[in-house]
Amino acid sequence: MPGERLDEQTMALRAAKEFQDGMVVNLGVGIPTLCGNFVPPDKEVIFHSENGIIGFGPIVTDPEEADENLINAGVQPVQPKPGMVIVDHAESFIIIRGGHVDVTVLGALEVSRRGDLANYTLPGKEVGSLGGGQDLAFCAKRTIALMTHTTRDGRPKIVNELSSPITAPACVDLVVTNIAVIEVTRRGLVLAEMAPGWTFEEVQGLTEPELIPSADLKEIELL
Amino acid sequence: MPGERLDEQTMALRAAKEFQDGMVVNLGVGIPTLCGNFVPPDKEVIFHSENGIIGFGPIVTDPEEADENLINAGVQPVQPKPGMVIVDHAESFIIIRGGHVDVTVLGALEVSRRGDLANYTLPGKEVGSLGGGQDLAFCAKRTIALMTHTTRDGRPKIVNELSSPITAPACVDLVVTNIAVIEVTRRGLVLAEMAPGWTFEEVQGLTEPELIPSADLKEIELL
Amino acid sequence: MAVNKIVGSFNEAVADVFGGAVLLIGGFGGPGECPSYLIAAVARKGVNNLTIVGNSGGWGPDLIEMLRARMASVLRFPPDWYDPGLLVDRGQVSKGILSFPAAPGHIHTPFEKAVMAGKAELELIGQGSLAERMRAAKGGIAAFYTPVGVGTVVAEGKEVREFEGRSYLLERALKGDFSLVRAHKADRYGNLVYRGSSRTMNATMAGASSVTIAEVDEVVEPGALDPECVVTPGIYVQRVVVRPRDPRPWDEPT
Amino acid sequence: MAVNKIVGSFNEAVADVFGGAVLLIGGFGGPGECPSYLIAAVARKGVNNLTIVGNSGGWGPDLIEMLRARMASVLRFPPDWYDPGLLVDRGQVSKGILSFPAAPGHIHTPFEKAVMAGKAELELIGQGSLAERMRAAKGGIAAFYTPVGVGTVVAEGKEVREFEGRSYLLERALKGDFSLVRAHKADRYGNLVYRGSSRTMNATMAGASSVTIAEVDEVVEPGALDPECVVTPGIYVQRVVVRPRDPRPWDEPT
Repeated sequence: MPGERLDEQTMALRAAKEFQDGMVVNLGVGIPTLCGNFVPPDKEVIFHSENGIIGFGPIVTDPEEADENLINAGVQPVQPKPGMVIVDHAESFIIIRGGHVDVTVLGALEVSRRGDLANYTLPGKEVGSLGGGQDLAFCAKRTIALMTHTTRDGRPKIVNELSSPITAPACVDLVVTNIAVIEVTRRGLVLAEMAPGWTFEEVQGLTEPELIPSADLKEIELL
Repeated sequence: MPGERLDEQTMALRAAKEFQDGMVVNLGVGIPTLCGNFVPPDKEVIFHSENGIIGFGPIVTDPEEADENLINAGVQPVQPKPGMVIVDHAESFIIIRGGHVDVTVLGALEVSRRGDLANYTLPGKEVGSLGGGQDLAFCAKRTIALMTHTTRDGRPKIVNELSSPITAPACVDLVVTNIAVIEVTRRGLVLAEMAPGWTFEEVQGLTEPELIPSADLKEIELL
Repeated sequence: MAVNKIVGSFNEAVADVFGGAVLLIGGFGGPGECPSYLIAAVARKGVNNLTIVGNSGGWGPDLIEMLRARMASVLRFPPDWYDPGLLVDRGQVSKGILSFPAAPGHIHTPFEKAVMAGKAELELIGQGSLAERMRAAKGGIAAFYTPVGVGTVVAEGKEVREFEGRSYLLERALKGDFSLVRAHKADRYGNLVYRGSSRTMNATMAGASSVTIAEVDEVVEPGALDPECVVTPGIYVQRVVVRPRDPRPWDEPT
Repeated sequence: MAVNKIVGSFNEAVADVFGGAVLLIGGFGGPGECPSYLIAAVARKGVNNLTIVGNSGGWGPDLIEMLRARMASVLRFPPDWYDPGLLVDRGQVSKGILSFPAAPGHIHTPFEKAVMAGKAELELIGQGSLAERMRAAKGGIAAFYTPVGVGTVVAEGKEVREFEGRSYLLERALKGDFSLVRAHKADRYGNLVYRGSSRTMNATMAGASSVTIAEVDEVVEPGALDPECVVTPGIYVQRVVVRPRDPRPWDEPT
């Protein structure tokens, strides 16, 4: 029996370990947003949101404190923070497309062995929404895909070739799932970390492309 | 004997008669700058300067009142004015190049019969300065060339073909000189107004291309 | 005469919006960013065959009511949030050039339904190229090369070209007939400031159409806006109209 | 650790400026717009073969002194106005990509003299394309089509293409190794505001180089700058250095 699968909070915590001091970080909607809660206390990170707010504070949970004109790209109200800046949409994407975002964490439907990303359609939906995710995937210095390892019916989401429409080719640098951390390298997909209780074979069994065990393969550090 | 030639102030006064209420106006360095003093009192004009100040007030003449950080593109200190706006250089030229400037008044070395403009070099100088004049000449809705009718040694500055390097082709709509007002039309150069005491033949004698007398040819209205 | 771009009513502000027009409509997706009353006035006018350009094609009144209830514990919606979905719902829209036409999850936006019913055409474009294409129109740039979208759905029918070993897509300027934008304060010159994150698409769209119309909370005297802090120079704005003090139903003349 | 982009000295701020570097240098031509002390520090460093990008190639110390006297009845010059002409005068510049290299009238700027002496190469470019080329570099745009310059000196060697019956020139992104900019206030994140018309080229250049260094009058606490009024987000700025309280000669270490 393999171990437990990580919950969303723990997945976000693991992804947030990638943030280095002073980095400009953009979090996609969904689970990636949760990464904002797990910035290591000894680090300061500048959050950028597609709609043009930069350096904002935590998400507001009390509607009494929410400002409809201070929301992130996921339409969540956020707190102002000293040093925050507001820019318009064009400038916000000059920042993204000029390579000024250090890390983006994006949700994913599928990631291929080359790091191709599919995330702008929903299965069964005719119309997709690119939003700003394609810009981030093409232009951020580093892209982390944060997703469950398999679909609800158990099929691998890390695949040889995408079956869903592609958002951006060869853009994913790191995949963080609810059972593994996988680096996309020129040699192929390197399994770097596994959730507690999982074996290489078990993770491989839920992953379509062949995984290369890292020389340093270890259990995901939680906290 | 022809009449007097107009002085610079009077030339500027005549050019400023072209400004309509609410127009966005950019004045080139030199004589064109003087147009700012002659906006008809019943009209409000928005002055735009290449360095990104918009809607500024009159030129400051007392160094006690001058602010080194409120200057126009000719490095003249100007007064602030309610409704003034500061933008950066890129935005300032989005305004120019997007056709949002209604009229520009530019100095000229030469204007051709097609309205080609030459004004970015100085005779005898190896290196020229385009500044923002080329952008204005290409993109303003209307370009007025404001210049003396002839060179210091009496040669026509309105010519069949430019002898100086071209700033912009077929951009000049109206030429205001110290003896005439000439419209650049598809039919050719139409002499619309002459300084007091001048005849059609006298103006034609100082102009290389053939002039067409306007059906409405009249004396330049001063004041 | 003093320059004065303030017009007296929303009906007057949109009087020349014509059937078949291309409308750039501000907002991103939140409840406080839309030019609600301008959209409502276009809905009342009933012009059809519109192309709408923006981030999303809107939620429309029904989904806004559903979201209002669902989001109540997080964010209160103003009662007068009318978005481009109103125009789509009423069958006035035949094309959308949009980044976020489809709702996340299993609800369908009015625009999704219109596409599925064959009533509207979608040109899908990412937010970055959408913004930059509108700015290009504002600034007389015919087209530009961006790496974003090469090898994906947005590249269909577009030129791809290499610069220094990387592939770029040629994206064309996108000019509207009318930009409908929401701002916070204006003066009679049309200078605009926004409030917080509502600046986003609104400021980008101002100036990118033949006519820009701004819906504002308040008109102030010239000089009341700090020249260093004005976001949209009045040069880009042709008309300004003030929102009603008290919320009004969308179908009531304003 | 808290983000802190403030560095202690001008010498430190330009320590990695290398021979052959492309420098985008802010200012337009007035006495209060130049990153004077950054320019002075590069002059003291003595690196050569620089490409300077900006509106003008500067007046240089001698012409500044002449203009100071001539303009005294109009505008007082600060004693510590050092402009790119200082670098040209000292033979550190081998190329200029400039809009206004030549002085009006019959004086010659240091850059004009360098061109005439065959010591420097000029790429003449109008202010609009100059600004837009730098912004393109800032935003990952490889190139864009502008109508400005078709059929003139700036079109030499550049592609011309028709869009909807009008001719356009392909202009390429212009990225610097270092942007040297002058701003008014900064916070430790590198957020910048400017003073009046000194914003011009400075704000356009911030972010358009691998490294942007801002020379500021004052550093303030985070939160002291209004988020709505920050012109340059700190994301674009790598280093901030504060101008000395009292004017210093250019050749004195700062």
